[in-house]
Amino acid sequence: MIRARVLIRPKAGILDPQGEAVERALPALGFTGAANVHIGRLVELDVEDPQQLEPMCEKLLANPLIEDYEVQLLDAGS
Amino acid sequence: MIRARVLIRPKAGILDPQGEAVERALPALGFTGAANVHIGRLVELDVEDPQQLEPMCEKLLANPLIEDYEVQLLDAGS
Amino acid sequence: MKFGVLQFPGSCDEVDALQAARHVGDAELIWYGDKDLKGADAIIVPGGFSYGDYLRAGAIARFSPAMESVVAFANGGGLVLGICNGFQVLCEAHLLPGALLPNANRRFTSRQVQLEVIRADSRFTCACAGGQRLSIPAKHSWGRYYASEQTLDEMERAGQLVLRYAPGENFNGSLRDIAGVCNEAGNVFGLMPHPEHAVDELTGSTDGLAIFESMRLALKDSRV
Amino acid sequence: MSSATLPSLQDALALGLTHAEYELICEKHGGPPNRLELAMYSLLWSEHCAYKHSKKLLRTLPTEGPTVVMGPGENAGVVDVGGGLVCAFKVESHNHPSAVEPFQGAATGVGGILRDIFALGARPIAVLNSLRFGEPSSERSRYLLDHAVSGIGHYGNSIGVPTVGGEVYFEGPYEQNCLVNAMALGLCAREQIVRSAASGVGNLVVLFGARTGRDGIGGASVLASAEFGEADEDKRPTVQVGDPFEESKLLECSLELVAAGLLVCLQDLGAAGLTSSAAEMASKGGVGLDLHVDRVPLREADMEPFEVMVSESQERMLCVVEPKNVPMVLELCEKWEVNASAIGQVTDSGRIRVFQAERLIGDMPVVALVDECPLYDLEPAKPQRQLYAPSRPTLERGASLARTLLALIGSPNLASRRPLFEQYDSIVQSRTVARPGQADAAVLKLADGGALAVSIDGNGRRVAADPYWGTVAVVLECAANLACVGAQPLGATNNLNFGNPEKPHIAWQLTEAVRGLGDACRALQTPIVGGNVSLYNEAAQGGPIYPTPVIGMVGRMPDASRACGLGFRREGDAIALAGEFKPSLAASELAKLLGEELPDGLPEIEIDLVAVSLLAVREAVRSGELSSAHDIAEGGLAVALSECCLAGGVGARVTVPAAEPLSALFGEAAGGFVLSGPADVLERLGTSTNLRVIGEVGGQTLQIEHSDGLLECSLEQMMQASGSLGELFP
Ligand SMILES: Nc1ncnc2c1ncn2[C@@H]1O[C@H](COP(=O)(O)OP(=O)(O)O)[C@@H](O)[C@H]1O
Ligand SMILES: [Mg+2]
Repeated sequence: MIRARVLIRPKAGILDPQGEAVERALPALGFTGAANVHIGRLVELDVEDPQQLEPMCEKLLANPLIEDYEVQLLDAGS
Repeated sequence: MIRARVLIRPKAGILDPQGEAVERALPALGFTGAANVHIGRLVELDVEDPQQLEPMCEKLLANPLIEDYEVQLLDAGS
Repeated sequence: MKFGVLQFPGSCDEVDALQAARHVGDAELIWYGDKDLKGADAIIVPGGFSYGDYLRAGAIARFSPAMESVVAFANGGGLVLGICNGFQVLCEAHLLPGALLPNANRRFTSRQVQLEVIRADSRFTCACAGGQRLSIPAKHSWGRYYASEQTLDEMERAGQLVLRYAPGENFNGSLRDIAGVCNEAGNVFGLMPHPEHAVDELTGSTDGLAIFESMRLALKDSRV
Repeated sequence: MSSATLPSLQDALALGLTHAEYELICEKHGGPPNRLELAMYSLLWSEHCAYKHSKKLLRTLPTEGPTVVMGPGENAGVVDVGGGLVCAFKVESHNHPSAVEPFQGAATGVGGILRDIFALGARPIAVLNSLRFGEPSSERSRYLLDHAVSGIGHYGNSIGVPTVGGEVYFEGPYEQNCLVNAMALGLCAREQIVRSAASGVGNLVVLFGARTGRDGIGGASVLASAEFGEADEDKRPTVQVGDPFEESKLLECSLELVAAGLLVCLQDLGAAGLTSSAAEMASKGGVGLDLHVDRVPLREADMEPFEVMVSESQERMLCVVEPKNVPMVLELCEKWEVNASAIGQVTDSGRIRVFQAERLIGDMPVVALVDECPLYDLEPAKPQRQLYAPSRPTLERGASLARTLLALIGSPNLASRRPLFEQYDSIVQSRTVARPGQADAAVLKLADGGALAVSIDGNGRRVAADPYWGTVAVVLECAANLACVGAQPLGATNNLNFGNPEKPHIAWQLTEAVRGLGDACRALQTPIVGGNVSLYNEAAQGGPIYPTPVIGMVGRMPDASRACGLGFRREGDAIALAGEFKPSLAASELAKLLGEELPDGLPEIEIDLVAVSLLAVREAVRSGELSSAHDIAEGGLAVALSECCLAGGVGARVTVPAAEPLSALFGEAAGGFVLSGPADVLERLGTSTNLRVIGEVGGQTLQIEHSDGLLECSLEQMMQASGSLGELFP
């Protein structure tokens, strides 16, 4: 088994209200100078066959119309 | 500005209903052999002071009671 | 005529859709695990939270056996109506263009909204007058309709933009105030507001009946 | 029996038992219990499960009446609604989990109360909630509110049960102890009700639903064996996370199992998990149970037996099944993708016996677990001085009446609740005739053309001023809400949220409140069929919460289409002030804005007279001749009038001749109504209750002529003021 990580982000240019809300909230908590905040999804899983990750993302984990994804292979699974 | 990434995951032992639902769905789509699926959140942002990331996670980005977080510093910001 | 209403684990509004459809015809539930559409003349993919809306609304439900049959049914010209979560499922299944994103107001929002009928000649709105206003409730957290500008232009030209939110009513941030769209062939239609919850004056309004009635009329015409 | 050494008295104390209780347990158990057994005793002998400080009081409540099918003692109360249908309903608190993690705490509160309803075989048709937080000026209170509301919405919306009503108040004494109470009601055919008593020696015990994890193990974790060590992060007791998707499958699956007649009994797993479900099931049926912890599907492999037995993992149910039906039960569970496993058997031993890998690791008499916890007498004493500090003033004394009205309309306790209830699906299931904000009670239509009406109410500040009359007023308000839509009460449920009952002044609040609850319900002939008690809501700093009895009431009306809304509807309609209304500023919302001390006592209420006006209003609404009906509550007559204007989008002109305009306009009391309709209809109604026509619907302003002049506010001004809660949901 191989541990894998998939980072899924909203595509550039698509409004990201969650990211904007976080960006707006930060200064009030005393955190200044944060910018370009974006919020996405993190999927981590063990797979037998890392080749399956790409089609898995295309078909299920991400929606390529609105999201970009990036697959990272970590060490051998837990 | 430094680009940073925060990976936020359900704490070990805390129920992760999303991960469970995805794990259950995968075999029906022809993806066998996936296990330990967990779903979390991905926050990416530019910060001036990377020291602020930790308290930012504690106060706003993550819910430390039920989530773990991991801060990664990427290259200089976009 | 007979409607088939899909039922997924986590569907919420399937019985409401069933009852609403029965105002204009027969209707029966179809279990997501069954491929048999039970001879339905039209399919409704109902609202709710199929698979808990986990991952992305509609993402998992799209792969069910019943949905496979619905895709074939739609490709053969069958009438398919997707309401709210059903709309999301139809987009995920690529039966409709575009996608639904989290509301711009970031919250689940439940509100009676005013809709404008852009196309009164579609198979889902032919019982309406052009420009007519419909008062129908909306309730969702993933209702922001998105497609690329180019796709939207094409859809507009092809007459696929069927319903829009009246000025001031678009709380979810849908591009071009889009509330409901159909596919190019005009036989698949999805909308975020819930016409099945607008079929009785006592519980709010009867404006939603027009959608079901339109489907009945469209089917009747196609049979002549 | 257990390899580890036996736990000590110290362990028992750490688990919340007293020295005497521990000794009693040893006596009843026949020797000191082992770790697993002590964990189970400590939970079943806790206040939460044993009601040791409240049971004697609860026995004084009226629980019987012609409508009652099932009173307190089962998972929920059940009343007959006619036509072969019954309604199951209950309110329950999830205060502490919500203070720790408001989103999950509130979400699992909803999930828990829903399970109590479908454990009876009833389909949940609505949920309501009652919330209390500190002042919204506090960041923590805003956080709790925002997340609790999201959590309630998340669970109810996802599971397809409409959230049709509720209430929320902000008061300093809740700053450290917020209250999150959830109420649910369900419908079922009378003969379908399932009970929770286990029976039939040799029948199997089946656990179904989510897998068991270390959720909510809480205090019991002191029993974790030494090798885990305190530093071991992963073994810490964890927050309960709700999964409404799992529960929606569990709900459909449970109802199908019941409809197929496959279950001997059914019970949800709530507080104290498997321990309390199994023990209560056995106790009610007078049987024993053998349970095998190693057959419980786990989320984490390395759980200790006591953890399995006390885990509060959500979305689980326990049932008893005849052996021949087990395959069908498992098959149905599989259809719904719900885990199920037979984990034990019904025995005639009268004992709960716990096995691990066929080895007996715990063995307790059911009676000792469930029935032998001592019940305590309270030692009430009225406090010598006021327990609660006055609120900080937010309105200056002598402000104009118009300014006062706008300040009240915009105050957190009275402002429009739209920003909250818009986050709830209130219409799924297609029964909702009156949505939140449209009428005083939620109205849910039934197949016969009639409807159920439901309301939930509480007013901690007034109960703090006078536990007896304050509680009476809450019950009357709940009934008034039902009357305004034309419904007659069928039954009530209650949640007693109080501080530490071992303190005499809290004991006094509790005793007086329960006396008021009983008296008011008796006068209205409304039996109490269930409820919940939440004690020890007290912070080291900040003291006890306001004593907060929350009442939920369900009523019946013959014709859903005649339910009145609260909003004025027609220009030219006459407006009447009806009922036995004797307003007073004592402990009122205005007194709070002015920063006044809480008074010692409230004016007495003539309950029987109020009952007469409730009846008159209800009958008038049922006649279908009124345009609107609204009871006068917080903020008094002027605020009620403004609410009628805002809900209807139309103004009004009224005259209120009274010597003291302040108390006539803003004073509060039980029993007052603002009605609108044709003048002759209102005048006729005046023969059956106290009634005065005070003005007319029309225009775009609210004008109140009083003895000192004219109060005038535009709809626009009032709308803006009432929108103040929007800011709390950024
Ligand atoms: N304040 C109360 N008034 C009337 N009945 C109550 C009250 N509090 C608890 N009860 C009854 O006591 C029984 C046990 O309550 P509880 O432990 O909350 O049940 P459950 O474990 O099913 O949630 C229930 O039947 C409940 O209705
Ligand atoms: Mg219960």
